[in-house]
Amino acid sequence: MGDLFTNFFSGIIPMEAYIAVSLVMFFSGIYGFISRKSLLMILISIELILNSIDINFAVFNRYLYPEQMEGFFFALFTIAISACETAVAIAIVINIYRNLNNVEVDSLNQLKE
Amino acid sequence: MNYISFLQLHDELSLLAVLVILLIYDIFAGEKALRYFQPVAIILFAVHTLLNCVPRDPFEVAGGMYQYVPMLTYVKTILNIGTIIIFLQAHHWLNSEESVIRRGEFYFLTLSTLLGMYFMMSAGHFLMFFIGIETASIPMATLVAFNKYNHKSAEAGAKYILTSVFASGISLFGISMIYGATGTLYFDDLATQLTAGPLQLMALVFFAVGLFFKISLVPFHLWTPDVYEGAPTSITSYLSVISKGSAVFVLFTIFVKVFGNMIDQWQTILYGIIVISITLANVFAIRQQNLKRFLAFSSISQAGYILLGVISGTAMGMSSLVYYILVYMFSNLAIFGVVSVIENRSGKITIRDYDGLYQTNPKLSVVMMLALFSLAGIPPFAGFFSKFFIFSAAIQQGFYVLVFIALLNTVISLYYYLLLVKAMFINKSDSPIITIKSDMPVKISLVICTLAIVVVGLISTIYEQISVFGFGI
Amino acid sequence: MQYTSLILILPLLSFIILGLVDSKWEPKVAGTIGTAVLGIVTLLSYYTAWMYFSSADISGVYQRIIPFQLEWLRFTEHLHIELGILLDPISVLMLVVISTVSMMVHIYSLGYMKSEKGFERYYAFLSLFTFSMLGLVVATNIFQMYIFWELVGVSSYLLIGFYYTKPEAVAASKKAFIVTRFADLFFLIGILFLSFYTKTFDFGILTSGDATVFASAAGASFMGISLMNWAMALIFIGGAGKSAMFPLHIWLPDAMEGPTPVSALIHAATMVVAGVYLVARLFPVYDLYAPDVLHGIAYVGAFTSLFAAVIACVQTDIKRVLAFSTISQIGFMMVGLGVSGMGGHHGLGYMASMFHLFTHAMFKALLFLGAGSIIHAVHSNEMNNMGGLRKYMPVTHITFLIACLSIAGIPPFSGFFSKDEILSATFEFSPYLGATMSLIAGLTAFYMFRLYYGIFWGKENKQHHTPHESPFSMLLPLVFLAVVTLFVGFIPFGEFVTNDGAPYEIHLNRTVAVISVVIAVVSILLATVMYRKESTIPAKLGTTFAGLHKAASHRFYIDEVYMFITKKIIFKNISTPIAWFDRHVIDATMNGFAEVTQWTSVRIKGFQSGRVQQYAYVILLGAIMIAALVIFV
Amino acid sequence: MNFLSIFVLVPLLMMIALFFAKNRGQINFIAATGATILLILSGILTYLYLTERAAGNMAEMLFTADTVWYAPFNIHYSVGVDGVSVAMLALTSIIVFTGVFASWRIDPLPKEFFLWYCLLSIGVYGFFISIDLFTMFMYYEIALIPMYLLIGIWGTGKKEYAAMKLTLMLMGGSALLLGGILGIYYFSGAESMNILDIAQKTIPLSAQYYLFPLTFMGFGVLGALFPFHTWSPDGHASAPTAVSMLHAGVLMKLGGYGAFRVAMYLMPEAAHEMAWIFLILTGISVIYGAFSAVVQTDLKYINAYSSVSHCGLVLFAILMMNETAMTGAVLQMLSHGLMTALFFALIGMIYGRTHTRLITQMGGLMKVLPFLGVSYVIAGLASLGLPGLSGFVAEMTIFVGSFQETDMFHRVLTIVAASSIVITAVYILRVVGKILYGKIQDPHHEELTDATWWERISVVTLIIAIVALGSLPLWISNMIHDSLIPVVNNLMR
Amino acid sequence: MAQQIIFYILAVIISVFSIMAVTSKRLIRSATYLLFVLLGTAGLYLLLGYHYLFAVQVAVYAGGIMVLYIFAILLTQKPGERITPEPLRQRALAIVLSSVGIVFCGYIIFNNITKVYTLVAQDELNTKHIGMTLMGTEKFQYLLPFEVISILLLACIVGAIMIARKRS
Repeated sequence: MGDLFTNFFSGIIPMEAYIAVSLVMFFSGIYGFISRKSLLMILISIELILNSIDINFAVFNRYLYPEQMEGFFFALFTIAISACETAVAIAIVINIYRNLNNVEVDSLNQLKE
Repeated sequence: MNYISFLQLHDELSLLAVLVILLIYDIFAGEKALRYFQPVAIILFAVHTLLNCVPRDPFEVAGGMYQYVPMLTYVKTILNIGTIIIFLQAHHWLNSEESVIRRGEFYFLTLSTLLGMYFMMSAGHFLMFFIGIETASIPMATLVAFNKYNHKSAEAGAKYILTSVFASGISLFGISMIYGATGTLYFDDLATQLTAGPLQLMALVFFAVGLFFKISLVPFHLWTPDVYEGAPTSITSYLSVISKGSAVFVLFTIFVKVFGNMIDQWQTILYGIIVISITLANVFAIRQQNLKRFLAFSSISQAGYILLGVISGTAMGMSSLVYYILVYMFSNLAIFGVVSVIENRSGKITIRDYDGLYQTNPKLSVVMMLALFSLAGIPPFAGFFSKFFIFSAAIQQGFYVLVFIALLNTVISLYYYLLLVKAMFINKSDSPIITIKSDMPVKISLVICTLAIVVVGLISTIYEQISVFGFGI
Repeated sequence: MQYTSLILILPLLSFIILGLVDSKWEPKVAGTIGTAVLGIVTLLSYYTAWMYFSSADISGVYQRIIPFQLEWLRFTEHLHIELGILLDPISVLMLVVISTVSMMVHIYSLGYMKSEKGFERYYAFLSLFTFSMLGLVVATNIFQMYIFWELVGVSSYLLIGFYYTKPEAVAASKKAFIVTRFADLFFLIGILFLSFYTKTFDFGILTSGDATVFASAAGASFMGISLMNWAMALIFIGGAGKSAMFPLHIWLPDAMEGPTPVSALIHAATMVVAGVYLVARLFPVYDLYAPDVLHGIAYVGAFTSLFAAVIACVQTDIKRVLAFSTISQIGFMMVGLGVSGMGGHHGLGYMASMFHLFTHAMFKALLFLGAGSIIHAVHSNEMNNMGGLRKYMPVTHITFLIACLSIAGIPPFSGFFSKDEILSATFEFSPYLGATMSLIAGLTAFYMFRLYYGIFWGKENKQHHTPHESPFSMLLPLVFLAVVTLFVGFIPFGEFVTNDGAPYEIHLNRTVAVISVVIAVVSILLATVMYRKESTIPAKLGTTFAGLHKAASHRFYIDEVYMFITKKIIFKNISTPIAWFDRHVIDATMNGFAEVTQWTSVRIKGFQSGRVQQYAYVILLGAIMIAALVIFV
Repeated sequence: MNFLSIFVLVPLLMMIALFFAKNRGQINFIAATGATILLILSGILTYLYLTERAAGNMAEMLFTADTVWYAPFNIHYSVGVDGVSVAMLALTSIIVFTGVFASWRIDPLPKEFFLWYCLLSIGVYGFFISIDLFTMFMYYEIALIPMYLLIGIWGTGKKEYAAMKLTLMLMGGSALLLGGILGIYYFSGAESMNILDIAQKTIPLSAQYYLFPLTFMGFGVLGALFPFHTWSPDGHASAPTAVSMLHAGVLMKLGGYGAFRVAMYLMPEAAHEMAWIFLILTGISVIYGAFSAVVQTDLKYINAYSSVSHCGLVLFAILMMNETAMTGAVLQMLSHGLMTALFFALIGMIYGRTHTRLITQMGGLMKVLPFLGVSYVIAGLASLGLPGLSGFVAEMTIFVGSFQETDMFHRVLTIVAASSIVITAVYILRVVGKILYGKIQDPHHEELTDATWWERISVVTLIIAIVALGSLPLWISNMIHDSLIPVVNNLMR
Repeated sequence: MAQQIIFYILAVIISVFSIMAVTSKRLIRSATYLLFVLLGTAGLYLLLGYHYLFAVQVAVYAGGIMVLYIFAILLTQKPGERITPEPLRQRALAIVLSSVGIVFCGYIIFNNITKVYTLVAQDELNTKHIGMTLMGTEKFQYLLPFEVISILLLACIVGAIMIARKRS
């Protein structure tokens, strides 16, 4: 924790703080994914998960390895990928809605055991 | 800016060409011309396969982001052949009233995922890898939900996309940590940077989840039976063979090439995963009644065997693994071919429905039996050889106990494979499945598979060819 | 003397031909072939005996001759089985005995078995038996002997079970085979012991008296007892099984279920003396390396003899009486061997025993054939159904009487001479044993005459129909054997057969002879009083000694003990539990693996719940756990 | 084309021919012709082998051929025979031949039956001619799997259960075996999987401690080693006649042969160290099987348990590790193969007539079925070791050989094993007494007809073989004995 | 100092709204909270000096994806409908897993991440440089992924349309 304080007072926002925020976001996403009933809520949770990782990439790039822009571009591409994934997922959810007339995850219960 | 260098990507470019031609054909061709869509698609793809079946010298493109090794040509050719077989088997189903309007999409999406796998396998950078794996899995979800008016298919699609995205989220988290720990995402650079510190180990595990998920290893396998059951049979076979095969190959290359320094750790991880995968899947498979679920568990257990090649981490392991994928592909596709024919014509899918199949459909049952024996590893069928080689590879690295456990599990797997054989050959049924006259494409596909099952093991050339490039990673 | 191999080959060929032909020929043809073949064999045997005794003595000692030998099977460098023919005094003697009796039985059977179904089979079996028995006696080595020993056992089994539709016959044949087989096991182990240390099976080497052969065996011991004692005792058990020594005698009385001529052949004259022959064959080894065992043999013989004689006194089935009498007489022979020493006068017991074997074979065969003749006439084995037959069956009566006198030891019948020699040898060994044996001789006379009177005297008309004398083919052997019995005692037996090959001159021990004759006569008189006419004495005696009588007529419950051991212990308490164990423990364990797997499969199906969120949960949890394991462990 | 490979080729050609066969006549013709060719071939092989040996060819294996198959794994297709293999090949040919005639009227699906039957024979022949561990194992498994369908489809009684149990247990055994074989290959450091090459190397003792039990048990399962024998009673009881014959007659010999050829030959040190464990197990097998047979009431069960006992004797003798006992073991394999095949053939024929195998429901069959009855007696006598028939020669060689081991442990075990001959007599005579002798139990049995010509061919061939082996054993015993010398020398090192 | 204050405000906003987004009873509210989180993230990028990333974040995420969500929500939910609350057990399990996860990952990361860094004041990234990097074929240039992701996008569009299209 010592570093954290030194950095705090030296005027630099500590990198750990960013990571902490991203972790909170990531695990909120996990929580949402696991606990919520609505498929759309689950998708929202996924957005949180992916978004938090983008932060990681950007922060690491900026703080640790500023010579190249690997993290930056990774984050950039991840945003694009999450857009694709959202599009497909929402299409599928809508399809589920058409089939089942609701978007509860509990109604995905035909296939089991 | 050396754009010319991209022209070296023969495989991908020609597949892309096929894709684009098919897309244009599908969009612009008239009703009449569309009747030839399927043959054209299959022939085009076959041409693509033939054009790209000769290995070249290794090269790199885009500063090492894309790396070609000769082994890739074999793996891609294997996947191509598998895909052709699946196309042949899907022919009849795609002509059904419900699917016919979407057959263009079927080919387009299948080939896109295949392209994604190509990139994933040739990746030399985590970004390429990640894009590849996503290209291979996101459109796959739409394929799983292809029979979109079918409740089960829709449900399977939803389950697939949700779990898949969740797994890739975790995997991505792992990649970000790798980046945080090492500062690079190029495979070649990473290999020297990794030191097996705790963060790196965590990163490794989280990253690997994505691949384990695709290979469907326990405990990342739970989606498999549900999705296999719900998806259209041709897609199920695609998932179980092509998608899995490519993922295993990538797992091997990345583990050996990138995480070579952490070999002790990932061998430990794989050790445990192999044991529980094989055992748990076998135990689950025993009581499955639905054939597709049954095959799902069988494929999980097979995946465990395949990983024996990975865990060895040697050239021999590599070639055994590719050989295993080849053999597994033929065997599994033969079974899925029969299952899909029967499902499409009679709608029957449980093992009990197969009682007395030999009475009405002797040829289909014989094909199925040979394939099952091959999966169970009974000589002289190819599966025996592939199992033997992969065990050899693992034993050579000293995994005696592991191989022993795997061997004991072959007995359980033999049990459930024999249950199916028993249903077809021994059990009697009051209402057996009607005699089915399968159409030409299916026949061709089954003949190819059967021949391969019988011949591949006996002819050593195939394995030797593969092993020439054993360690071309 | 190559021709001697024909003695073995001919009966074998006869067996094969008759066996393969089965019932395709007229029964008569089969009988004729069998008898003719045996005639040739008999002639050959006589000729061999003649040639041997006339030419084989070099400087007064009879040599071994091995006219024919081939290797049959090789175990190790030293141990190999040869099949060959060994001629020495006792084997030649046995050749004569066997071929004679067998010849008689063949002829007799032509009449006796005429109407039986399976006539060819009968002759085939007879040929097989003759072949095996001849093979046994001419064996050059102990393993060849064992081979034929087993063959004898099987042919005996087949012959006893000849009436295979009769349950008693089947049971008796089974019993005979299993009991002798059990004994043979010991024989085999004995052979293994002996041959391992001596590195040979060959009788010539074993009995040569060469101490180097036994050098390694002499020092060895097993469970604290010297190895030679072990080996020789085990071998004797084998002999005891075939020769029906107590307690392995139980099969013999039951074996009487077979056709009567078979009893005469196998269970009176030939096979049952195989044990005696075995001991005689290995006598030098016993004498030199296992004298304790040899003495043990004497006591076993004596006890058996007494035991059987007592039982014989109360049996009512005539064949059983004869059977127990046989056991008793073989006991005599064993005693003779057991008390004997080596060479000269010491070898008296040996010589006597062989002599008794010879005479006994003749008169016992005569007795059995006579009994067969009676049964043929009366259609019953029971003494109660007989009586007064002397008028209807004069020839049978006379011959039977001669045989009885012979076995009772009345001079000048042959039995007297041989038994007397045994008694004198025994007295020399131990007076107490001698006295016991004399007593047994008295008992013998008693029960034989009880039998004789019961059959030929007493009340008539017990029969349902009039008895008649047997046909010529049956009478001829009776007469022949009676003549032999009359005169054979005068053969100077010691000139031919002794254990060192050197001739020995027999001279009667007057005291012993007188005593034994007196005892015999007294016993006969006693029997005459009790059984010649209807009398109440036996019944009274029976009630006086009720316990003994009952025990004796139940053959001292030995059979019950066996039944207990086999049925209760082996069948119920060993086999059944083992079979149960196999099905319910071993097999169940194997099935258990399968069931546990199945059970697990059902139990864990909830893991595959179909709920996406649980899947995700497991994925993440799995990842964290794996990571934690690799990092922290 | 190597001469030996023809043994595999002939059944393969038979399969192809059968594939095109149209009716039962053609099927039977093909099967009979093929089987006869095989029989003649093995006769020729035996002759050639003996002449070659007589000419002074002292090579360990004759008629060898070696083709590289999978170079990366050093897998060769190598074949070769020594006296033991020649004997086993002859046995196989006899039993395949007789099995064909015993299933002359197999029903239903005769074509499929013979196809599987041929596959089974391919496996067996291949196993005996192979001297490469891999091909050996491959053929071994080829021989196992057809059993499942042969029993499952054409069997009787609890056939599905029995077939499954048999297959799984044998496959379990072969799983152990595969582990053992791989270990042997890698630990020996040999350049090929050829047995002769590996025998030149020494496997580290620490590895042998694991590999020997694996290999021995692997083969032991097929050789009905206690406590892995339980597939045998159920399996044999349910199998169709020819399959029981082939299985008990030949397939179980694969266990003994393999144990001797692989386990003992390649791992002599561990064999010395660990033999006592397996000696106890095999000793138990011998006695236990015999006692279990005493109380059984199903003919096939009796014979199956008897096989447990007799095959136990094979492994028992192998473990004694001297030439004589091992010769005995091979003789016992031959002898047991022939007589148990004869038994199963006869039981099948009797069952085909009476429709029961329970000895309590039969009796007096000798009267109506004299040919089968006499043959049964002969088989029984062979089984209980009557001199002149094969059993005696084998058992005596085993006992004499085993007795060459001088310590108390081996002595006592030998004596215990030897006592099985008495128990054998008990159960054999019990069966003979119950079913053949006595009165006819079931009035329907009065009308039974005796053996047909094809059944007679089958039975007579077996009886001739049994008698031939039993009465003229010297040449075959010497042939085997000479071939065992390298193995025993290896054991002595 | 101003940066720090902005950062902490953003951090609090992001954390609180992340949690609220996954716990809210109403879908539409969740979506709104998600929007706040996304915008907050965009703010972080700005703070890091990644203006281009900020723009993409706002445009693609907040602009594009959120619209999709809103449409989907409106399509599948009746207005004002509350979600029935999840069973407590499920939530508890989720909380346990998330906390274990966050503790574990946090522990590993904070103890092992490189602590030595100097945040050099950086000019705004040159857009031309970004463009060149994106279009280059050398090492650390990203033309190939850029091309490949176009295939992914195309495939996703085709797939999504195929699934979402109504029966004609």
